[in-house]
Amino acid sequence: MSRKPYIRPVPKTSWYMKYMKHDRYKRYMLREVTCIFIGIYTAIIVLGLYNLSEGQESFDLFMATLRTPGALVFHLFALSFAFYHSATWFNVTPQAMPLMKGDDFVSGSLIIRVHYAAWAAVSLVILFVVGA
Amino acid sequence: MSETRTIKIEILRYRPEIDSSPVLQSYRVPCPQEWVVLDALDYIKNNIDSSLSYRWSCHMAVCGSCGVMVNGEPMLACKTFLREMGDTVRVEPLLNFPIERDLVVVIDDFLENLKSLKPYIIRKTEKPVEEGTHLQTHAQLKRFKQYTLCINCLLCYAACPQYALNTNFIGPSALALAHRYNLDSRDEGYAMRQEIVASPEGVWECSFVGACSEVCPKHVDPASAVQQMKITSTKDYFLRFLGGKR
Amino acid sequence: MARSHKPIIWGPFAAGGTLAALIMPVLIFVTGVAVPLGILPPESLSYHRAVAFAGTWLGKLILFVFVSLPAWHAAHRARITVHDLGVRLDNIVALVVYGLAATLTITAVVALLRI
Amino acid sequence: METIKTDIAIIGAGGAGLRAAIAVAESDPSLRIALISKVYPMRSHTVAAEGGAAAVARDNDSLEYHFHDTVSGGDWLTDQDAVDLFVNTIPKELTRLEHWGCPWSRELDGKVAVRPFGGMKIKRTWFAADKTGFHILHTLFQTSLKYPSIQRFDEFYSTDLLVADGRCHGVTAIEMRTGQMHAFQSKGVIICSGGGGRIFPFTTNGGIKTGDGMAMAYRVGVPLKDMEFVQYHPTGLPMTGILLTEGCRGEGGYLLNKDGYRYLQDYGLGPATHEPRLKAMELGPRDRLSQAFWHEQRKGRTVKTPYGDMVYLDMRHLGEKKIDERLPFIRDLAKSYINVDPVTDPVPVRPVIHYMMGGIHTDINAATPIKGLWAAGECACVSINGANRLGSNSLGELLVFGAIAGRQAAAYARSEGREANGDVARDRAAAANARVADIFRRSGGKERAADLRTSMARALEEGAGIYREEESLKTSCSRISELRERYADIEIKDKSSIFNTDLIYTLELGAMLDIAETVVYGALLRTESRGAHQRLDYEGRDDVNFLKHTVAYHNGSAPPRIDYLPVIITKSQPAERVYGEAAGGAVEK
Repeated sequence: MSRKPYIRPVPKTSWYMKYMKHDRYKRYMLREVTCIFIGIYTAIIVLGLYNLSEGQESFDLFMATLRTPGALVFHLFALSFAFYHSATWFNVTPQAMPLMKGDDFVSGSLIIRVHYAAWAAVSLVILFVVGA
Repeated sequence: MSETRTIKIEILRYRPEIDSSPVLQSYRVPCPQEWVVLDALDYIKNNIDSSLSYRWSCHMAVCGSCGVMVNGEPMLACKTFLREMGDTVRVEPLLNFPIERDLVVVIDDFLENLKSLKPYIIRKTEKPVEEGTHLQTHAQLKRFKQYTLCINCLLCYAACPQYALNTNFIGPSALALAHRYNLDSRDEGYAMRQEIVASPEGVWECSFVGACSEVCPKHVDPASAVQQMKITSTKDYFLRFLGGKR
Repeated sequence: MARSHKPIIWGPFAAGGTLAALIMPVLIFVTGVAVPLGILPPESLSYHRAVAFAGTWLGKLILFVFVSLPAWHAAHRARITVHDLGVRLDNIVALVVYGLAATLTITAVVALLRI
Repeated sequence: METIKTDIAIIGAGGAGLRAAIAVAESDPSLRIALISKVYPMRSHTVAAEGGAAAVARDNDSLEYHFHDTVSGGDWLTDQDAVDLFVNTIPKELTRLEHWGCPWSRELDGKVAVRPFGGMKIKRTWFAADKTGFHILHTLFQTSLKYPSIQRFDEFYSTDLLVADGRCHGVTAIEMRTGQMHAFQSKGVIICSGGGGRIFPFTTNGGIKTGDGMAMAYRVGVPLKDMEFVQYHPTGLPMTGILLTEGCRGEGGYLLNKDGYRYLQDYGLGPATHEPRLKAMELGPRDRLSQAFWHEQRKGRTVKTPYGDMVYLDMRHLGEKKIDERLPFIRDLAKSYINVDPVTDPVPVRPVIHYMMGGIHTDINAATPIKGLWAAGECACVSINGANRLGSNSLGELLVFGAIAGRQAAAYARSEGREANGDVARDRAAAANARVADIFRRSGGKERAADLRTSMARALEEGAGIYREEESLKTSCSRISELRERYADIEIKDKSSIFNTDLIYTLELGAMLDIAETVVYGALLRTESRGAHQRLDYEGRDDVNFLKHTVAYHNGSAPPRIDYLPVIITKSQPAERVYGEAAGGAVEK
């Protein structure tokens, strides 16, 4: 009798549901879809810039559109996904860029804390610049 | 001796001469407090069903033979305590590998990938033995040490969706071992390993799910190795583009 | 084996990811929530203020970086996500998503230069 | 049956097998090497060695010291020419491993660090934290991937040596994934298949350590030497028998009885000093320490637990930092398997079967009496370990003699007229195939391999434990003989060809029963106490009658024929083994 290795089928579109059951895979997919919101939001900003270049009338119209309920709902979603992106991105920085100091690695939690601090600082600066 | 309960072990069995696809078989097994999954498998093999096939040897989490899926998560059977599980425990062969039989999977692919990465010290000129050992500072050792701890149990492959979706991917453990040699102060083989590391099936198949590092029983961080190699490969790519060489 | 060309995109992806992580939440909050809801005064993003900022070379540069890098980040991640969702037409997907990112980048440049 | 022609077949791909393969490949890249192993190389039991490998590396040490430590540690049953060769060669071998990438632990100045081990006068154990065997094995395995002439046959279970006219022509092996028998026709065969600690019930040895290679050689007429010398390691974890390295004591750990007393001072190993003194107390040799446990147990000074009597290995005073740097694996093992953290609590331990000093009889060149057949590593007995192996000499042994076996085999293969005799090999392979097929197909048998294995292990433990005596040894002998008879009545229920572990376990049991018999008969007939072989009824060493090696010859279904060989003594005459303060070991600050 010869060998007959069995290859388990991988459900290509839903592997993170039943094939790989652990929650980490759903969290991963959630992380990946943050790109949709970031992409669309970027497009909105570009649209805003385009309107800005067209003159005050179109820019004001653009700003008015942002006040519609649909736009608000989208931005609230986008905001939560953006937060998720930031957290997942900063949490893995020690893995992507481990640092050595002397004979040992700088602790991962320190690297993460520094990133969170930078995040807060940048956010405050932008808020200050816009709000001032 | 502490109390012994009886638990149900469900094993995904595949006997190529009988089964067209794997089937679940259940066994009732007494389960002392101290038992790991491997002890239960041994109990079944020795007392209930001698035809059950699985790999094992050291029973101390260092030989890397006994990787299996326990309740859907890749684990070493010899280091997974049944006391931490419910009354039904499902044991399946490692995910993402072809099943040879029962809990035994085919790992040829990994061995070939590992070999292709030249996981050994490469030097322009060999140091003669008479000259003694190299010096290596604590910092130099520390840089690569964690990556030497890989026991090749391949739990990381079973946890990696990118390997599941494309088995041509070189995969976490093999890449981490390449990184181990790249980081070794005694090695000069970086450029040769890049041929594979920086190929489409190397680090670029990785999407940093990070599961490999989460399931590693030896706390190796393959995901980190791969990200670091993406960064060096990117620097490399632009340097080569600019005519520089590494 | 041939080396992958992914580094061309991966560089901007990684840089864009970091930048997006730093600025996206606050930007979305400002433009999409705070100003529309009046948490911040509408004048914060008035036409004149915006033109004044985008009219300087520094302003143009900042705005360009703020939109283009995250665009490439999102595009590359989208390519991977589509693959993760089982679509196997990687070349076409790449063309589409990178095409979109390129369009955004060029549009941003043109718009900024016109301000 | 498939025939594979090769130049050198190596059975076993652990430390010795890999080292031998590399040596062949380096001697002559044109030689084809078949590296045959029943497991993937990185699963081999070398992987479980923890503490380190001894080699003279410092100015305060000398080859003479290493020689004398080894010879006296082995209670003068060592062949001194082999020990000389060994201590001279091992520094080069460890250096070579360093060049191959072994992550040796380092001193602050970047030099390879050394730690003390039991029975050594000056500290000389090179180590890679507490996973030295693991790192040596993986370094060798990964380095072996460099040589295209090494062709691996992973998960091939070797069954028989193809021997005719006093010459070895190859080996047969079952490809486990197909069940196909393969005949490897080769100019030379090197056996590196490891020991057989699994004949005992409580052992540090992995499941694969079933003495297959020893039995294979034994069955074709090669004697097994000094098999009665089986080492108990003093510190194994309860229930699992997981090894806690001697490095725990090398780094300063104490052994305490139930009263918290460092009892070793009562057994000629004292005085108990705070700072570790080499060759004293916890740094005495393994046989003495295991025997001391036995006496403590007799005196009722051990701790009763569900898994037998224990003493404590106390490492608390070493501190978390040192434990994490030097003994991280030990901490992990103790925490995982018995839920004791050595940083905060003493760890219960007891002696556990660890190593077989005996094995396939070889000369100083790793050659067996059969032409074209070599053996190295734990499966072999080149007699550097004598009656008690010193900790950290086994990793060295597999490197030194693995390399020698490889070079010798390569030289032999290169010389004229060494082609295997195809007809003879075919003939022998067919016989081997028939033997295995008979075991496989037999039906209607009443016996189960698992039951026989349990009975065998019990017989060995009861008869050939730390202390032995005639009556229980005789019982063990007859029980093993009886089990060998019952073996013929085993029925293998699993009739599959693919990865049939039922068949493999049964073949392994056959090997274990063969070597188990040499252990108990050798022990019965050695009416003296020496090293790891202690007889309650024959106390004390008897150099007049027993300064000689036991050699056991296979004798069909009858018990082994036991004979003796002289011990080679060059410069160290037998004397009393001195430990404790009088041994003059260095004091560690």
